[in-house]
Amino acid sequence: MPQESLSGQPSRLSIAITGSGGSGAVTTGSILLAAVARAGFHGLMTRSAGPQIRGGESAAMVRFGPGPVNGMDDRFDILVALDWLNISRFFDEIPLGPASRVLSDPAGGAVPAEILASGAQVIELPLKAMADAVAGGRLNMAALGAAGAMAGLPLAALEAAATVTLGRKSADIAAAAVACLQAGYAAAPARPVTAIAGTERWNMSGNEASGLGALRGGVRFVAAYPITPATEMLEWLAPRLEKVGGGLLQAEDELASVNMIIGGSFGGVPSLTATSGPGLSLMMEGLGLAVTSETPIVVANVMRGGPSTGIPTKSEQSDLNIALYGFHGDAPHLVLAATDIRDCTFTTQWAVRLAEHLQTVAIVLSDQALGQSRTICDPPAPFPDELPRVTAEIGDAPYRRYALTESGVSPMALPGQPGGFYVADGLEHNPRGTPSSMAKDHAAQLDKRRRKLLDFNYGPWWAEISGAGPLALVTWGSATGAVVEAAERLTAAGHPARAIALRLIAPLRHADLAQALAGAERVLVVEQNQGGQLFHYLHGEQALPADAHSIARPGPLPLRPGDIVAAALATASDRPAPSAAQEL
Amino acid sequence: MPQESLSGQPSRLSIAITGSGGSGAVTTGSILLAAVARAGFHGLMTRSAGPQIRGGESAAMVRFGPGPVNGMDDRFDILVALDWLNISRFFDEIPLGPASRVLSDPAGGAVPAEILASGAQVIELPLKAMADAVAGGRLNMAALGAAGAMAGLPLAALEAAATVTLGRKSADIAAAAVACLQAGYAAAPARPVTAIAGTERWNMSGNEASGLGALRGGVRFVAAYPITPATEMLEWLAPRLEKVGGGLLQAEDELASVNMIIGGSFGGVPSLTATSGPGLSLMMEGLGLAVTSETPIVVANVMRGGPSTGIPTKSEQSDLNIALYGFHGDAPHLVLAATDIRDCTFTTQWAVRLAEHLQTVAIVLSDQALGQSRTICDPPAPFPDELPRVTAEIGDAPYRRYALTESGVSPMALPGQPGGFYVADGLEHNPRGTPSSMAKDHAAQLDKRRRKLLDFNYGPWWAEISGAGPLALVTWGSATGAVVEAAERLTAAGHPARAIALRLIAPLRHADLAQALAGAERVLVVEQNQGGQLFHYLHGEQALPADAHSIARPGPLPLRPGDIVAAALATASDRPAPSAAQEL
Amino acid sequence: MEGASTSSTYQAPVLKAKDYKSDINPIWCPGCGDFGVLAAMTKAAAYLGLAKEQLAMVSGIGCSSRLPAYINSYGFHGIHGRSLAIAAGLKAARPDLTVVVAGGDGDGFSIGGNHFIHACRRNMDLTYIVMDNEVYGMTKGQASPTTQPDWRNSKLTPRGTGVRRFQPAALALAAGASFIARGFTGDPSGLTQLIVQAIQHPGFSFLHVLSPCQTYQPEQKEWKHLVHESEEQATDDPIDAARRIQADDGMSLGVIYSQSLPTWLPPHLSQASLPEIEAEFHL
Amino acid sequence: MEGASTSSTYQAPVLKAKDYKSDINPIWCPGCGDFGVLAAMTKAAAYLGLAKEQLAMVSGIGCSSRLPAYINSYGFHGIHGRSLAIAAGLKAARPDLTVVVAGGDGDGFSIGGNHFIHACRRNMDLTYIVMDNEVYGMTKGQASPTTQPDWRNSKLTPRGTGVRRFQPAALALAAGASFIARGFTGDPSGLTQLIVQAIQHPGFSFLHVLSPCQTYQPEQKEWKHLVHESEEQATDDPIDAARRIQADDGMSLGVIYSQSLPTWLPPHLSQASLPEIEAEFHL
Ligand SMILES: Cc1ncc(C[n+]2csc(CCOP(=O)(O)OP(=O)(O)O)c2C)c(N)n1
Ligand SMILES: Cc1ncc(C[n+]2csc(CCOP(=O)(O)OP(=O)(O)O)c2C)c(N)n1
Ligand code: SF4
Ligand code: SF4
Ligand SMILES: [Mg+2]
Ligand SMILES: [Mg+2]
Repeated sequence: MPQESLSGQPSRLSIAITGSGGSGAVTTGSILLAAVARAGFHGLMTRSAGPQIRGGESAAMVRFGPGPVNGMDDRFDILVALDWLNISRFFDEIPLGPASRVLSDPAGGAVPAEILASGAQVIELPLKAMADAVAGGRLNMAALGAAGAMAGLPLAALEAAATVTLGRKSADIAAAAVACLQAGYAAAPARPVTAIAGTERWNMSGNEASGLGALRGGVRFVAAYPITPATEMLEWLAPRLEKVGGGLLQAEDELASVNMIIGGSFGGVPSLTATSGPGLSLMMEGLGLAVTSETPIVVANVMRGGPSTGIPTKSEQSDLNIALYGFHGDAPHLVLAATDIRDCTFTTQWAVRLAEHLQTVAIVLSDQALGQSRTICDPPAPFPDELPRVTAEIGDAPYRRYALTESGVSPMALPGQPGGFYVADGLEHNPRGTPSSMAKDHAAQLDKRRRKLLDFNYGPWWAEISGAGPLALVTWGSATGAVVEAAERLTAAGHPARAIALRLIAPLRHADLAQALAGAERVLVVEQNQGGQLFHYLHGEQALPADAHSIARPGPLPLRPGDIVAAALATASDRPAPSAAQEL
Repeated sequence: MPQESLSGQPSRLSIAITGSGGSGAVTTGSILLAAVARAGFHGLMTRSAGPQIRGGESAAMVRFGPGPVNGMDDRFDILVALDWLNISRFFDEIPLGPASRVLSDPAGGAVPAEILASGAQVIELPLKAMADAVAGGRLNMAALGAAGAMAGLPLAALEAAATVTLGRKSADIAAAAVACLQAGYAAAPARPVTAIAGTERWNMSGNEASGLGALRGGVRFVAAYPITPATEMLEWLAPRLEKVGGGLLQAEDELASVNMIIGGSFGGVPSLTATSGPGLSLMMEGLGLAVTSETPIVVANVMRGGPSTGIPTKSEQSDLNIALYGFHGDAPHLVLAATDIRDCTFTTQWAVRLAEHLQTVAIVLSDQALGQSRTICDPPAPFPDELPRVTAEIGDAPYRRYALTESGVSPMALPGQPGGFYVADGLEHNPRGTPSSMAKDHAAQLDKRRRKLLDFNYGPWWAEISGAGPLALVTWGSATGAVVEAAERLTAAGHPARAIALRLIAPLRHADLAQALAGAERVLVVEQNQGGQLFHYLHGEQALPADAHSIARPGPLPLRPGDIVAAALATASDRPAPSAAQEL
Repeated sequence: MEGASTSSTYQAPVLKAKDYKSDINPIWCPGCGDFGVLAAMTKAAAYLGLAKEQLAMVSGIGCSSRLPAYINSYGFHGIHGRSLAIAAGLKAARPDLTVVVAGGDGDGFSIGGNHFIHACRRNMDLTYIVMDNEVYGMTKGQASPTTQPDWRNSKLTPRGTGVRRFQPAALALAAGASFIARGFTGDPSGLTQLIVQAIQHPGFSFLHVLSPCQTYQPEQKEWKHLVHESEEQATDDPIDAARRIQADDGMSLGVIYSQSLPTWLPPHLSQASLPEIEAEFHL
Repeated sequence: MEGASTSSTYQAPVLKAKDYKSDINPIWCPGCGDFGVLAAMTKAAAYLGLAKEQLAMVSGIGCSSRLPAYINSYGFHGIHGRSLAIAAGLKAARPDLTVVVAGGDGDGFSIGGNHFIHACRRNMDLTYIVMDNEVYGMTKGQASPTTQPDWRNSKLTPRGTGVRRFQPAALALAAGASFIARGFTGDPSGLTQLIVQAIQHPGFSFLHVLSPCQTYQPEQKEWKHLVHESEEQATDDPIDAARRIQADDGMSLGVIYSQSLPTWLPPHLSQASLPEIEAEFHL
């Protein structure tokens, strides 16, 4: 399958499966992903669905290859259309080209003109007939067999994946599926089969990965209110928290949930909530209380399209502003962002430890594209440091909860500890915790709350940096996959480029970032929102050269490596005014 | 009364009156301010109180002069101590110097050492005895008479002010007060009496001024929840809204109040709420709904010390971040700030008209120092333009509420209008208003909501600019008074300086600001918060030279002109690293 | 304080239920109870002869809160839990409108609980229809405040919530609602009548509608066998109403409580001119 | 899931009421009713022999919410209206603590109304003391949800609110509270006893305290003549309790309702190790 030099990687393959309600597109994708893992590959699966609450058309998009896969490609190599109903909804989401192949059953109707216009090669197979030939057989499994063959996956991997996945329902269903698979596999134009042996990989969604990071970080109390696309993190956590001796409380709303975790953490138990934009908006007053009372808490915010209710089921990186600046008053805190699905574990764990150690609020940003997608990846490494909560030793001197220490972190007494009485307060206070409106107390406490974050040594984890070259692509969050791939392609095409993905966004590591940008001749800030939120933040921190470019585009369509490459090349030839965002 | 060249203006005079609970310090200040007005001067009165709910020590600070008075001076010329109880609370707030005079009654105890240390001249008068000599006489009125004489105010102005103010209680009280006034006036070392005849001035607080601006702008529905220091705006509005055929609804909380005004505005009635930081935090989700559904509303946010509950009764300019960036998703909107008490009327009126015309959210920032202080000023001029709400004419074509017009503003149908049915929505939508998650609808609606604000011609009102010179002081809000005075002093001292106070902060008027900054050799951004919020915002917008300085200091003490002068001179000699804030 | 006003020459045509249905296709699952509310609402509107432009439908977020889009009238699809606040503001500003608020049990009793009790207390002339399916449908099936404590079908509460349910009617009564009724989507004509009565009632009327969720509460298909007309007449005595609600199985249909109480609007009084007010600032 | 734990050798001394008083001076006005709650709370703590370090006082914002600072124990002075949420989280994480929540009528019934009804429903083992002065004291005198509708002393509602008051006990009952009592700050020993009973009650106990505001509701000085011991015993029948609350003049003192219901805590179960959970991600 030939690939243009700047638009794809021959070693990775992209397959989209679409179908109307009940056609089983998502199940097909899940089994394909499991087969990819069994063949020893890395992989990624994202999903898309229509507006209906249940059923309705849906699409599963799978990409796989020998190395980590953290984003979708510019075009799909294979489109498997289980039927053509409502396919128009997916035209934008599933770009095809002359090198693409489209698999469909002519019995399901003619291939739509828009698909043909892409120049893709159409492969017609009697999928329905194959399925009908098997008792309990289903078209989607025949299609999966055919697609697997076209993708060069071992039949055994497909068979095993289907057997395990569908075997949960019944052995008959699994057996019928395998028979269909085999028929489809035999009928399709096959690619040479490849597989990588003996590697143990994990299969996890970003929401699950974040949940794991929370548990690894020591979170044992979660209070939350359901919201798309964060709910699955909570659903993953609820039973597992119980297993490790913790618990989850479903709150009446987000005002309650954030204040509940403040209470839990005040009690000494590392506590977290998960939400998305509208819920985060409701939490801001509570987060300010946590900052001011120096009660450690973590908020995992899984972003979706905004503003307001926006596009709840689709991804966007547009909650950076509120995460950075959404507090009234001066309220220094931590903002982190996971750079890929696997990293959700690391970043969340680190965030919990930082919040605990620095007695502050950590907001961890991920998004629908990370949270609700699944990866086949190497097991995530844990955060290596302990970063304990600094607790108080009560001596003879009266305990001063908000003592002005050198680091700015004041040892914290926990309820149950004799002599450590204090009243945590959101009113400004003196070191003892008594409310004070005196300028000197206010200045001292504001200073300590800022200082403890600025002076801390965060180590090497503040960013993921790859590549080298005079072109620097700065990014964050789910855009990282596409940006890293774009940098690789640019480098391969003779434009050496580096990619810098910030994991710790606030406080900004000025010196580290300056070093990472050293020697860069052109800086591009890439992100999936309208306003160029990271771009403006970095300028606000005076951390960018004046002629840096913003490559910002809102959701819901993912940023694709090819678009970033094109935008990067465009900035070289034709430099727009510094603050004008470069539309993709 | 001699003044050093850079620390005050001989033509203006500052008087502080302090006393413990029940001593009548604030009444004394109010009568003094009224007398100042009767003498034809401009004036300003600020207040300060202890933490007690009622009673407790308090201070009234009055400054007056022949021209507008929009901030306090570096030092007080006269301190009137009604007693010395709890005076220590006010040491920081009432700076004295060798040129100051301190008026007290030796019967009330010795002058505290800290006061004497200032080098101020102590004037002792038997105030209590004078008051006791009058039936129903009170010490504070004797003190006011003495202070009035020392300040060169006409006795008649003091008498008239006391008679009107206290006459509301009873004629006897007023008569006793006048007798005490006369005794004090006669006993004190007098300054030559000055007065300016025949000028009609207004006496208003910033909160009242904002309320008037709302009414002038056409606001006829207010829903709100009480919060210090915004409550008086609401208390002023409630009966007056009724008088103009509108109404105020006291809501159960701020989540309700913001959504209530969205409902009112959807119904076609210009609507506003007033709050302070904690309330604003709770409103952010509702504000995002107003932005997305394009429902015009105005939020008057009267800032206090933050973060969290912070310092409710004191001033700070630290809610700029949340006002600018506190939304999830990309949510362009308007942020305005009143530059002085009188300007609260103009800025609020303009904000209402802009919100109505552009169908968006306008957040108007003032603060405790403006809201709860009183000015004697010229009547505020109204905003001259009409800027109507653009309403829909319903024709034969189906009505498209969110039509993609050239200006970005889509004509709005109002309930009651046949054929204009639509559903306002916070979900992303197509031009008709039907929910849509398609990329092209999202891009188009995001674009129109941004474009309508960026492309609008705001006219000359975006800032107040005074002075000229290579040194540019950029500021906003209640800091303006001190900054303008600092610029005047710097200019007088041979460092020609201009002051630029932004009234429209977002969207930033890039070209206008660039023009206002043209030729500036040094730019200082002055504001009353810890983080340098305006400074970082302007850098984020790439609107500042790289070597601009931040002069940022949190509340609750006001910024004083002398401190700004000193900081400005320091930046000239010793330029710190660009992003390091210059502590005052 | 009224915004637009209908031109006096405008002649309202006689409308049928279908005229109140918009041309937007509901996103609801086949068989969802909410279809029944849509149908009953349009029939009630036709029965009452409401002018479409004088009707405003306000909702929050949830499957049920999608209702306004499917009705040919003015509407506001707000944010989760805040519909009653939007509606209160709208009614305060535009008392001429018929304002009907709709939403789910999560929207109304969980995140929106404060506005619910305060709306009951304030007694503005609003009609509030809650489509109770004892679950959060829109977010794919979590427990709501009316979910049975031992319902284990949500991964968020795998052992059930363990928390007793709200009795919405009891809460409404205690909070001061002046009209409380219960309907069922499987009883279309009864539901239509209740909506008519609720809209006709001056003051805040709370209509609790049992509206089965096919997808996340399939057992609710049984509701059609469990509901029953109440044996008691509507009462105007709060003590009696409290007894009845406490004793009830929660499945009885009809008007439970109806009481004539003063309705609240913010006072709109004289039309003084602004200069009169401005004069206060002079000396 | 418990945080710190008391060392087992630690010997709690026998404490007197004054030992529970901190050395911070209340900011309250002279004569404020809240002084009475402070006194009664310290006496109740001494009576119960609560270890100071095992007591946590949680509050919102308001004059009344200043209480925790004046008590020698752990405390959280939170934000307006959210005290019950903080307390629920604390109790969920630290079931070993005695958690007492305190605040005002504005804090609890206006902005905090949703947490109030949900706390009643959830029935965690918390004690909630509301100092009701029928006014917002801290913000200088506006109407609260318990203010008389014709009270005209607030400029915000110059004609009175015109809105009927909440009956907090009725709301608590309808929302599912398992212990409801009313006390008065002018009756120190009665109030102390009620606090003792409320803390002893397993589950959510709601103690409605009439606490006069000297400054903004000076007429409440009359309350001492209006309150009276209830003629009825505490009931465990919700229907009976509803009748009694509806019929009551709101000034009767004592326990109104007390019912033994399962209290709720989030389940803390087995102590599986993380690797077991991580194994789920393997093929
Ligand atoms: C602030 C906020 N929190 C959470 C959500 C997610 N959310 C959307 S609808 C819903 C619950 C809907 O339940 P219900 O009101 O019962 O409506 P149903 O879908 O069952 O009709 C939730 C939790 C949201 N949109 N906004
Ligand atoms: C979010 C928010 N809104 C408003 C306020 C202002 N506020 C502080 S206390 C209070 C009311 C207090 O009334 P109540 O709870 O009855 O206490 P009291 O002072 O009467 O004891 C209000 C409105 C606030 N602090 N936070
Ligand atoms: S999920 Fe339930 S409530 Fe939502 S549309 Fe489907 S059946 Fe109706
Ligand atoms: S204002 Fe009222 S409630 Fe507040 S401290 Fe004073 S008397 Fe007590
Ligand atoms: Mg529901
Ligand atoms: Mg109160």
